[in-house]
Amino acid sequence: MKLIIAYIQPEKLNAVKQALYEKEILKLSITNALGCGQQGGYHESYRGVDVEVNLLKKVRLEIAVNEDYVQPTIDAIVHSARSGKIGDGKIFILALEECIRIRTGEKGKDAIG
Amino acid sequence: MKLIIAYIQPEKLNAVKQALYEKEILKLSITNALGCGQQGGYHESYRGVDVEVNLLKKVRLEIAVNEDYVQPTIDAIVHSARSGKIGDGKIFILALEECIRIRTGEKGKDAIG
Amino acid sequence: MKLIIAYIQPEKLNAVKQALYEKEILKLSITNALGCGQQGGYHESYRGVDVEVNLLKKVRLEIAVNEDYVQPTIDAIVHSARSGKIGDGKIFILALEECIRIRTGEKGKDAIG
Amino acid sequence: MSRYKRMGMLLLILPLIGLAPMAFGQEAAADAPSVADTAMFTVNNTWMLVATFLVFIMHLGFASLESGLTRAKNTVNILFKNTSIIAIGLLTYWLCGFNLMYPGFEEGSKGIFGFAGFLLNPGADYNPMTYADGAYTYWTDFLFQAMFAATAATIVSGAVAERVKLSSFLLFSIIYVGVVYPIVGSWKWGGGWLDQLGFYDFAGSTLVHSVGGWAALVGVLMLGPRKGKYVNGISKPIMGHSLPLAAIGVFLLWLGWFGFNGGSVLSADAEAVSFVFVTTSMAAAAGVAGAITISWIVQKKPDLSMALNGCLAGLVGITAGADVVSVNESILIGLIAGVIVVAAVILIDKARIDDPVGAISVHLVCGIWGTLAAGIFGEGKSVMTQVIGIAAYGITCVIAAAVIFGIIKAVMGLRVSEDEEMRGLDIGEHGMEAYSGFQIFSSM
Amino acid sequence: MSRYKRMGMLLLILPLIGLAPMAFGQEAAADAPSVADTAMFTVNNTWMLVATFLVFIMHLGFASLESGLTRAKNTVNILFKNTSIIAIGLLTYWLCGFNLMYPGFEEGSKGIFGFAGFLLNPGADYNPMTYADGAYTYWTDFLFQAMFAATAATIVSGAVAERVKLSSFLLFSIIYVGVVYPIVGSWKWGGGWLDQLGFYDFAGSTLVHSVGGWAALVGVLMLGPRKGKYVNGISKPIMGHSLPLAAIGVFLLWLGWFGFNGGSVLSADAEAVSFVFVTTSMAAAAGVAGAITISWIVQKKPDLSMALNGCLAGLVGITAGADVVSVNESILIGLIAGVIVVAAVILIDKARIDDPVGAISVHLVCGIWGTLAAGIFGEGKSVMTQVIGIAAYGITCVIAAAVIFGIIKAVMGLRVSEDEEMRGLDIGEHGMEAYSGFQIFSSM
Amino acid sequence: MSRYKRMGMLLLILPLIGLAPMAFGQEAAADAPSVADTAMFTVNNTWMLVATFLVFIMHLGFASLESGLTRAKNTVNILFKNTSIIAIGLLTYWLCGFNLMYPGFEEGSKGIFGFAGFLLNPGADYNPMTYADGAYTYWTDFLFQAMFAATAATIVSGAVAERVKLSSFLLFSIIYVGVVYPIVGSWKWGGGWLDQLGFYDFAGSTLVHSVGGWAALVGVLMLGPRKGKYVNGISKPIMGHSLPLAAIGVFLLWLGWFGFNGGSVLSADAEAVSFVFVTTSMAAAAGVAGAITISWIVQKKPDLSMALNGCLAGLVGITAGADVVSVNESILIGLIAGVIVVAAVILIDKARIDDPVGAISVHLVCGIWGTLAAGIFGEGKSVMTQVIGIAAYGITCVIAAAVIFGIIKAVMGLRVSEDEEMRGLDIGEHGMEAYSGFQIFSSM
Ligand SMILES: Nc1ncnc2c1ncn2[C@@H]1O[C@H](COP(=O)(O)OP(=O)(O)O)[C@@H](O)[C@H]1O
Ligand SMILES: Nc1ncnc2c1ncn2[C@@H]1O[C@H](COP(=O)(O)OP(=O)(O)O)[C@@H](O)[C@H]1O
Ligand SMILES: Nc1ncnc2c1ncn2[C@@H]1O[C@H](COP(=O)(O)OP(=O)(O)O)[C@@H](O)[C@H]1O
Repeated sequence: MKLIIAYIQPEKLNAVKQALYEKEILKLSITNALGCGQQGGYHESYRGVDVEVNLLKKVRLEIAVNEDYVQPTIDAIVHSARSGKIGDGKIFILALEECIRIRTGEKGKDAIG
Repeated sequence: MKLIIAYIQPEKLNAVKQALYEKEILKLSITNALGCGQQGGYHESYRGVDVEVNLLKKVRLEIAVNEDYVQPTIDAIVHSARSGKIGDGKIFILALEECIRIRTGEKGKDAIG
Repeated sequence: MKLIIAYIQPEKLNAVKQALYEKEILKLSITNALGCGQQGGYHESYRGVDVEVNLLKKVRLEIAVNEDYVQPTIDAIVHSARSGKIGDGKIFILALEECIRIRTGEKGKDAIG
Repeated sequence: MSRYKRMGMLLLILPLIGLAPMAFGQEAAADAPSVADTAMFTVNNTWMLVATFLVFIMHLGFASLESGLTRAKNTVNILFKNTSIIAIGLLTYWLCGFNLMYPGFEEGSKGIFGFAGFLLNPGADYNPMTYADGAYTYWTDFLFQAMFAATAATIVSGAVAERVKLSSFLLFSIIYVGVVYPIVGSWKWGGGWLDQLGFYDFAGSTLVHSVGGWAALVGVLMLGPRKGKYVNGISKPIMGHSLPLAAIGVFLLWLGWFGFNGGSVLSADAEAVSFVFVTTSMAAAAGVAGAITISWIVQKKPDLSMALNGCLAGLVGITAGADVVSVNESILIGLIAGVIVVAAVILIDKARIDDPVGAISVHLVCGIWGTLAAGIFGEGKSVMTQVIGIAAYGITCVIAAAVIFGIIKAVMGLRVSEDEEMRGLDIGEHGMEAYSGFQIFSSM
Repeated sequence: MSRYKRMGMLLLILPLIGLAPMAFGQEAAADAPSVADTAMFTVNNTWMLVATFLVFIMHLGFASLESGLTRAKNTVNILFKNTSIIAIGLLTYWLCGFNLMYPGFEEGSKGIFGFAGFLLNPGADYNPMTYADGAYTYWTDFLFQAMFAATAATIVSGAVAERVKLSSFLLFSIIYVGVVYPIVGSWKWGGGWLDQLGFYDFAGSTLVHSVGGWAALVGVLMLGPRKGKYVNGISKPIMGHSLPLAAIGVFLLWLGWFGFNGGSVLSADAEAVSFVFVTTSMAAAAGVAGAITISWIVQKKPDLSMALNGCLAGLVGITAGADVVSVNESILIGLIAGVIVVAAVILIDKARIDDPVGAISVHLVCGIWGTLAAGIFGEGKSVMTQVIGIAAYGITCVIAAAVIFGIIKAVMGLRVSEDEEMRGLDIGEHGMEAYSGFQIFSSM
Repeated sequence: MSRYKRMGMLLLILPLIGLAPMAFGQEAAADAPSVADTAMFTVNNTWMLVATFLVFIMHLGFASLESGLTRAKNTVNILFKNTSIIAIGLLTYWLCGFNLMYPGFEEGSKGIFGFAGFLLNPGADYNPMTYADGAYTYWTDFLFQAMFAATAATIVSGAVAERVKLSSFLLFSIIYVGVVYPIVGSWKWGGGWLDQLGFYDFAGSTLVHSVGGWAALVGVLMLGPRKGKYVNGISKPIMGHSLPLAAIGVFLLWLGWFGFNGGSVLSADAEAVSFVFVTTSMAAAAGVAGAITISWIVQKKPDLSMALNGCLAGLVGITAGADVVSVNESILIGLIAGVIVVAAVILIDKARIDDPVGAISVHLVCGIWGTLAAGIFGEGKSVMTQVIGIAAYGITCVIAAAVIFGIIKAVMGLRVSEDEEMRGLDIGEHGMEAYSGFQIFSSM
């Protein structure tokens, strides 16, 4: 089992959800994040002072999947979140040792989906 | 050392905190999350248009524990967060390689608690 | 590759960003978190009733780095986030199996930076 | 001063303070009103219209205050209730309320119940300039009074917030505002038995605030506390989600009170209205000062929610006697109200009575205090008569509210399901969020 | 009642309801005005000034409503537009608008276009007390009318929100408010051809609300819907980010309407103003009731955004005939407006016309309804003439708006880039966030 | 026009513009006032009461503006200060302020200091209709002036926000509003030496805004900048947390200004009040236009915070001469004020003076500009005398504020601890959050 963490542009969230849905990856968790990366940020100005905003809004996805779903998940995300512009984001993959469904107490592969 | 990630219903947070407290798991971190899972979501309607809300509010817990605390933590969460209804949430367990207490620079097992 | 998770005091964010920047760690992601730890919390009072607030505001950093950047990152964080007072926070290190840059599809070490 | 003024057959009792503003009551009936008479009439009426829109804006004040002091997940529900209440208030007052409250009790009537018929009807011989002795028109009269009516229900709204079922609450409001409020109101302002007894309530410490407050108390008791408010016998504070909204509410309420009290002079009489402006403002300021001082001492920290409640406490406290107490007395009344409200909030919470916005403390407790204060400080007023009035309203309103709430509870239920309460009434009752997109810890 | 009142040569037609308030028009020209005349004049003018500041506060109402019903990422942009619009309205009205709208058409003029010159100029023989037959001064006249002018542009602002380019919108507003609004306004209130025809629009259901609404419709059609609003033929709701802000907006608009309609009496005439207060309020209350009822039935859940729109619908609906319909009729008009607005919001969305705040439904659709209602219920009014007026304004405004928007679109573009729209206009156009520090899901 | 009007012994100088509104000053003393006289008196007084509640609502405007332009973590503190200040203003003005500001300098007095005793006392021979020559009652006089008094302290509040210790600030306010403001105020409005010299300040560009502004400057300098504002010599913007709140604040302030300036006519005189309404509004509109234009050019992006400040700048700028400049001049004054305020905000920040809300730029800099402008454009006014007045107020206020702040700093400290500042004053000073449940990046 793997835990996939992805940072994407907020405006891509719906497209990514849709793409995952089509690959039958129906479960995921989302948090708001600020990201600092290659993307330069932009300039705001407030009351005459220039602000360099280099923490940009990103959406963080967390998706626990079984091994055979790893590649489809990555493909779906890369495909739907890519605009080709700097700032499109990253995907991180971690080993997931255990997964437990709180409602039933089920464990492992069965609990993921 | 393990890193336990749990998604629970927001209204269960106090109960879970209480249950962890009783098992002497006093340290944890919490973030807001939106979850998409088996739970169907619900329908909102706004100015005459129906909205299917399938991103439901969840609370995400992150708890770093030593090996002997893993089971008590899981038990405490499952016990206190379960309502038996879809949407109760998931627990994910990851291997934690290192832990450092910023204040003292302590590392490993000592730094966790 | 490692995934470094750090919880720090919100007011230290700028200092930590600066310290990481000096070590050429330019990419990171940030979320808001509430933390429960050794730090006792404080007392609010609202309309005559005392409130014990033991969920304190923290900032959560997530930084994916290659092996040789692990120690510099830890050092930078510990150095810049430490005030010596309880509540300074923790650093957690996880093994990162894979990293993918959405924009280019690059993988592994090249995708991190 | 009573407010009975309809049917053209009753005399407007002139303000007690200052000089008599107009001596033309006699000539008003003459064929062609003079320019001077018309000017006097027009300025009186204009002031009453200004007072009317000021009282109107109090409804925005209540909406802001109540939503600010409750959780984000119930905000849509509170705003919905407040928007409905002003509509309910106006429509029921048009349907029957006005004619229940000012039935024009006949000479010798017991003054307990009267009804001048459904809908508005100025009457065949209606003459604007004699209608209220040249102080305002029939329409002004109706609307000014109608704006008051809705206030009583709004007070209940805040107290039962975060758990009451919407439809049940709306039904209660319709009956309470449409029937109970005007009938008990007629006892004093309609010229009924309490007015004849000498009971004094200038602008409604009892007739509006306590009448709302008693129903709030009954509602809260029948509903029980919010889930999570009292855990293992310990009171847990449930914080309001937006103190700026609460502060906006209080400032708007103070603004509206210039019309609430200032308009209750029932003419633009310069000396009387300006005097009432001063007593009203000074009591509010003193209420703030009193509440800040006592809460700083007791709670160790200066508590904004208490300062805001102190302001309202001072305003409610001065309402019964704003025209018959001196400026110095108004400050004393406000100061005491500010102290009382802090004590009341703490004690009512200790008694496990869960009133999210402090409506009972502000409107009922300080309403009683204000009515007593008018008896204590007002020249020629009797504390005893005030106590009789307070008791009469208390008993009647408690019974009426208990019966209405009781029947509603039996038939359709009063409270939302536990699940709905946890998730928030906004999603449960309305399927809508107040702050879409904002990340909010709804666990609180 | 038309509003032509300048040049001292036109008579103020006295309010139709109630007694004639002043019989001193003749003496006013006398050398030394009597104290009574001065008093009458002063109270009239004071009321008009109060009405002026009430209409002013509607701009805050619009700003709040529009920002509340749109997303957090476009809030700075909306507030900026609303702050600019009031400035634009006042400055263009001073530059030319006032003299375009009230050119003082000569006897025998066709009454289609006239211009009394740039800037303000009360004239050499200006006498405050004869200027408008003792109802108000030249300055009051200007400012009251100027506050109205800006309203038309504000209506457009809400409809084109979240995608229109700031500079293009500001340019459109300058031209529309500075030239189009006053010229078409002169047809009725300036004493032009529609006035001569007997067209009736008391306070602007057509002259203000529809004039704004038509431009809103054209703007929305030329801009197209917001990205993400219609996906694969399915309408996706884009929720407003702060319903408390929206509710504050609606209550402030209602407050302002006391001046909008009450001030349109153009004097403090007690009977007329108070009557207009009542019809206005009752229509608003009935609009709330109508919208709640119908939306509860259709959508199964009580929808706050519909209740708020219902309130505005009632207000827009009564505006054309507030002084010529009965109280009962005002309730009927409001009730129907409340039902209409719910239907309109749903149908307009079905037609893929993306109006984020419902401006077209509220101001255009209910503006038309209100104008018709004045014809249906108003004594001596003709539905046919009303239809002619509605059509005349519709055709002219659609053409004018299309030409202006068209040229702007061709020359500088109307819409922000897709990227900017996704990220929000606040950052794109202003480089600034409305809620700095708040964590907001900007993906929505 | 000076404002000295108490003791019945001074004549109300009639408005300079338009016709003299009332010629009955002589008869007013007669035994029975005529209906016409009473009507005139009542309308004057009613307008002054309306102006009073308009000035009152400015305090909500300030509270909203200041909290909107600062960070979420200090919001409770700001609201608390603003709620306290209005209470402090009213209570100190009642205790001594009114009688310090209008001591009724005797003939031949130097006009520097006078005191008519503690508490309110209309005097034994008080006659409402002769008190201010038939313009308003003693009570109106007191309350209108009291509402002004609190404004001065509010201005300071915004400038020292986010770091000042609550108790220290409250103590400063009590002394400054209770003693300094009324004493220096007496020099002009109380009929003191500057009035005798011919210094002109219609509604308080100097007497209110600069008096507040000077204290704000001193406070800011003694406190030093907020932590994190200037890092390694670079100015870091600290963004306000809610621009909707800031916009609400500015619109409410503009609304209040109708009373601030319009009420300063000190009667309902139709021509004068309406003229002041026009100049006030046009200056505000021009201020918006000026600030938008200049900030769009300089900063490349249209800056909402500058547009809002431009509006206030125009309003402050016109305040000194609203009744003595022409409409065209008022636009020029506003336009320049809008430009000045943008420059001032940028330069003051460059000078490392940390004023979170721009209070010094708006109230002090534009207050000075407005006072000069009254001298430049006002007929018969002298720029030289205006400069003397500005200097006199500047020197006195700076010294007074420095002494008071200095003693407070020495005795109890002025600034919260660094830790408290980082965490926010809401938790540090009040143990309460403004937006409970909302997730907010408090690192900013
Ligand atoms: N090494 C990293 N550790 C943590 N988060 C990262 C890392 N690299 C990128 N991110 C996240 O991904 C987002 C996009 O990264 P960026 O480098 O701007 O885009 P791209 O990969 O397309 O060049 C960042 O804003 C940040 O949130
Ligand atoms: N595979 C997964 N990856 C990430 N988050 C998940 C996953 N499965 C469940 N979750 C989280 O747990 C929450 C509850 O899951 P759900 O399937 O609705 O409940 P249950 O497990 O009781 O059927 C989801 O809303 C989501 O936040
Ligand atoms: N075992 C843990 N699991 C998850 N989060 C932790 C853990 N220990 C500490 N934290 C996070 O670090 C923050 C600081 O911890 P705390 O114990 O107060 O500080 P210190 O380590 O300086 O004593 C906590 O508020 C919490 O967010």
